[in-house]
Amino acid sequence: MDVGIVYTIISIVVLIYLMTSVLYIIRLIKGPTVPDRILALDALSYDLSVFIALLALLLRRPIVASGLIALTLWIHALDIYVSKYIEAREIGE
Amino acid sequence: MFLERVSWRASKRRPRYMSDLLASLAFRTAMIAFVFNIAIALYGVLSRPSLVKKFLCLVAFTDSINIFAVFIGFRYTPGAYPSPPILEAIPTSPAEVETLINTSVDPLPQAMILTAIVIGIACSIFLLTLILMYYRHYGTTNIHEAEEGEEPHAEAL
Amino acid sequence: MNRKDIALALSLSLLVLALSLTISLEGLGPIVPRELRPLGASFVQNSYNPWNASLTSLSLNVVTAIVWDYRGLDTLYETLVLFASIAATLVVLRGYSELSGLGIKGLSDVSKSVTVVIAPLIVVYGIATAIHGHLTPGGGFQGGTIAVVAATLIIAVFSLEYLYRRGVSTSRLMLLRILGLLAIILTSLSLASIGMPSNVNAYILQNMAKDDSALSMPGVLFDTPLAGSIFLYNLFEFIIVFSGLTFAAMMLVLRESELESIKEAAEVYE
Amino acid sequence: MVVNLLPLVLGLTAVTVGAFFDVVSAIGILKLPNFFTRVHSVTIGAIGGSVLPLIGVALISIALEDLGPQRFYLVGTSIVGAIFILILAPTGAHSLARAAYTMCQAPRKPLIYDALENMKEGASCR
Amino acid sequence: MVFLLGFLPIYLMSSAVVVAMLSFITKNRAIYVAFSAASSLVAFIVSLYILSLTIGSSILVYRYGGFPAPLGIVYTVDKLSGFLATLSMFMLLLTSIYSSWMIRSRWLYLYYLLLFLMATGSIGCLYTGDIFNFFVSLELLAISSYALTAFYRDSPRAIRAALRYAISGMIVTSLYLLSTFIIYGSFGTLNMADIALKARNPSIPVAFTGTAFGDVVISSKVAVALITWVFLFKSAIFPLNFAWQPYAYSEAPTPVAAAFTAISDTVGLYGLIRFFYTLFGYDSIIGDFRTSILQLLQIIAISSAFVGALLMSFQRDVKRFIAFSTMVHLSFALLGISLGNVEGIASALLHILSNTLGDSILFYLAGISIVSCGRRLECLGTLKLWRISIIAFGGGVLNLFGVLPVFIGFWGKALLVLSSIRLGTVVYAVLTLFISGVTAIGYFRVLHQISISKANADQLTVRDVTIPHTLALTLLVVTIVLGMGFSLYRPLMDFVLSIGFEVMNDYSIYIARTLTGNLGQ
Repeated sequence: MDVGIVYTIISIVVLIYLMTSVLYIIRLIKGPTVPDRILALDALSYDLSVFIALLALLLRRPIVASGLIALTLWIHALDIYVSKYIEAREIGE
Repeated sequence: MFLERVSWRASKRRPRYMSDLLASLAFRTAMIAFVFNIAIALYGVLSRPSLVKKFLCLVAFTDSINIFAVFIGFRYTPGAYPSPPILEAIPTSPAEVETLINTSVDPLPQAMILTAIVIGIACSIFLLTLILMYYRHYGTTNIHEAEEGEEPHAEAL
Repeated sequence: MNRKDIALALSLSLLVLALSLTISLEGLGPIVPRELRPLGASFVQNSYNPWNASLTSLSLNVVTAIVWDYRGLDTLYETLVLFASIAATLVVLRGYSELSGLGIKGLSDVSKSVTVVIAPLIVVYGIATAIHGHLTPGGGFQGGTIAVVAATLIIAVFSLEYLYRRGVSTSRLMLLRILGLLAIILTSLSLASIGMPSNVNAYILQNMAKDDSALSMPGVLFDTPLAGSIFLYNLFEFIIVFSGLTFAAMMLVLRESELESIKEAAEVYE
Repeated sequence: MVVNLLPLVLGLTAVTVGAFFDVVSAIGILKLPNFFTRVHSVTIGAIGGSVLPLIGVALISIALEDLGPQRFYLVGTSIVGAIFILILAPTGAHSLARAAYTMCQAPRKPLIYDALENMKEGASCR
Repeated sequence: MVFLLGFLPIYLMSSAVVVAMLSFITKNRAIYVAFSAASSLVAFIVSLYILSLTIGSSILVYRYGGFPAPLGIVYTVDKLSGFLATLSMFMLLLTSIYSSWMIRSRWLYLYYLLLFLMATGSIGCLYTGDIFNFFVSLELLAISSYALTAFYRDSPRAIRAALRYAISGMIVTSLYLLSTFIIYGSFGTLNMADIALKARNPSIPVAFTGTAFGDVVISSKVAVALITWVFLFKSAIFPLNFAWQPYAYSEAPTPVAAAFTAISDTVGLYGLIRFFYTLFGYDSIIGDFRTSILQLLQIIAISSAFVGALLMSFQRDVKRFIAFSTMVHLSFALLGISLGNVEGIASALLHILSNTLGDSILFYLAGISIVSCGRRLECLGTLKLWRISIIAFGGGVLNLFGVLPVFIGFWGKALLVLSSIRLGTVVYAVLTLFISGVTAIGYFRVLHQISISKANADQLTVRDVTIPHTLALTLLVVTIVLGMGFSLYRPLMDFVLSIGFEVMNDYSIYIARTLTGNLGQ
């Protein structure tokens, strides 16, 4: 298989991911409640982490992918903090 | 005067290509966004009465300055993608280091914003504590409301 | 629209104008530069360059080499700024008490069991990021901030109570933090203090041997570049950032009843 | 080259299928009526649209030899990332859903059996 | 012994760490006091020694990590920075002694910890030869000042003052960071000497940094304009001082308020001198722009001094009174800097010196009345219980007023007048004398207030006032000795004038020493 085809497919997929992130952003802005927004942000950042990995492939710079895990972790922390705040009103309890 | 200055730089420049123009367009867009981001964030800090909003705008302000530094360090390498300033493997000859210089972006702004980010975090922690304490004292984080509640001459004493 | 807003808008638009002029008149170089600035190029060139031994720091990652070797003093000060902000937090909230026995509320069982699984993984990943800082992207600060996620997750999903029961208290974190800072300062002084009695020239924050001083940190361990003191600095910085940010997180989420006692500790206002 | 063909094809398939899932999830989050149904679509997006492509990226980068020795870094990072997302995304969605239940803003209309009914705040807000 | 130059900031930060370590072992006040006093005494001696070295071999360079100048960070010390650093360390010593008397808090170690960190930042700012390192040190200085302002956190006003100071300070330091990035973008370097060289001639190639990268003229203009605001904020000049100075001075603990002048505000003036004379001097590519900024600064300085002098006369709070007095003096120092000749810079230094000494006398004695009565001006009557207090307080006020040639304060004003006459602008001399006349209202109002208010010995909560009296008397003797010395002993005046001369003219030595390593090592 030609390597060129691989990069073509990956670039198309990257474009798809960019376009779906626009949809997520619409929900992020529109979202009527706080959990809605956080959910959209969540989906957006998981989208973004795949985007980073694909970009690392596409740019032929594997080291670009190092931001991926940190992003995932902090977004999860955001989830937990928001839900903790809504449920318990005090984080430390 | 402007024309003079532009032509002074133009003598150093190579002929432009389509991709060059595209890169320049993208770069300009990002720079415009950055400059307006700084202005909006600064406006937020100076005019919002709520301390929490002030704090958020302050964080946005420092972060947009950091992003500005990333742009300063950026470079456009036609034909290849700019690479992070990291050697792939232990170089066996000086020529391998030279190849990195041809594609790498500027490492110094990245190192500087690393320092600036830590300082920003440190300041944020302290500001948050102060805002918490302010809330404990005044019962609100709105500076206008808090100042209304005070007796007028408390300041002068 | 009062007078203050107009003045603000005017000055901000002046700022925008000045910055845009600087950028568009190529004050920062060509709009899309093709060359590196010479200083950046010399950093890239010297970062891992055994053929120019007097300027190298034997680190594959140029950013880490700049952060901890070429501009090490900046990073030392930056660490101190973080220390100062922790001390400032203590100043503002001094007199708090850590009350265990206020009860555990926490989140659901699903979150709890997931956190138990994931927290050690996160810490391990953070440590890996920190000690590989001179080879791959990362470094002490990045590793520390990744590892702090574990602590913040535990605080939210379980409670502060859980941390207290595991022996993690703010005073212990502070002690850890101070020890890390002390270790960094001692590392920065180590070569100079070795060279001083024997009258050998050595510099503060020195890593590799220079033209005028033969002392050097260990550069290579089992054919892997160790980058001398950069490895140590990254390790200690990991400890500092992890303990410092965990400390800050714990201070910021103290329960209301724990903060009650700072009112009782009121002092004479002078 | 033949040895590399299998992971390459598998990886590309995974990435493409992942893109499909992502589009589905994005349409879902935009069009579905209330919060709890959106949670469902986001978890599809997280597992199908993130974990699968990340594994795909790992497979592709094993196969592509022109990436140099650093490609194993990409393999490791994307697999670890996939594992993290696999564990964390459902947990996050779960705790958000619980929080939204406590907030009482999303309608619980089609609910047949409410297991959280005896939660203190949750019960009172119908 | 250039090693000491690089060692001093490391020493100060390790003192801070040791203070923090001690807090885990013991809570005994005496140990902290003894340790801090001894430690700051050593720091003072070291900085004095460095100052004496600069007199001998003019400019000292220490290379951290052994890297040559534009590649690594160097500390470059000339007479100016050596002098100001000595002043700063002297105030650190006095503050750590006085705090042992004044601060009754159980958390004395936090106080000393932040004090040492503040001194570290100050030393870093004054000694460094690198603009980004200057930013980092400035930030350390700033954050410890915010924290010390909030030390009495039980008072809502202290928290508010600290918040004001912190938010405005963060904006300002971020602007400094922005201008640092702009300078790096166009000059391609961060080293002060390198920038100074390229600001004179952008096409000179330097080792490691080559020639300037972008259009140097426009970016230096923007960067200098931003940096000027930053330093005006830091040195509490009129339009910007209301963001923090009166609040911070009146809410911070008294010893810290006394130390702010020498340790914190000085850094702003030092930065102005460094940027407008060494980096972008009169013969740099932005010479015209610099001249117009300096003219603007003259107007700002005069108006700031006038506003400060007026506001000083209305204050009822003794700490705010001293804050505005500081503002007047720093404005005069700014005027001296912006006049742009040797006498002007010398007068700026003398203003900083006399203001530091005079302020400290006033603050230290006012501390007695604040502890025993309160912060109102009427409370100063408490000082009448001791004759020494009255003498020292009067001496301090007269020094700040600065008409008697026995005090050091006189010579600052004299040099300022001389400088403006040299420049041909007699109007500044007249305005200086007029504003000094206006300040007389404020100063003599305070003295009058002391004489009419009653001393109530029963209210007195403190009996032992040895430490403030000793310190105030020492400071008074220092001011008088210096003042007499300036009139009788010519080399003192020559030394101060030589600092001005060096700043004005010897930038080429600064550049050469920094970029080629230390010749005197």
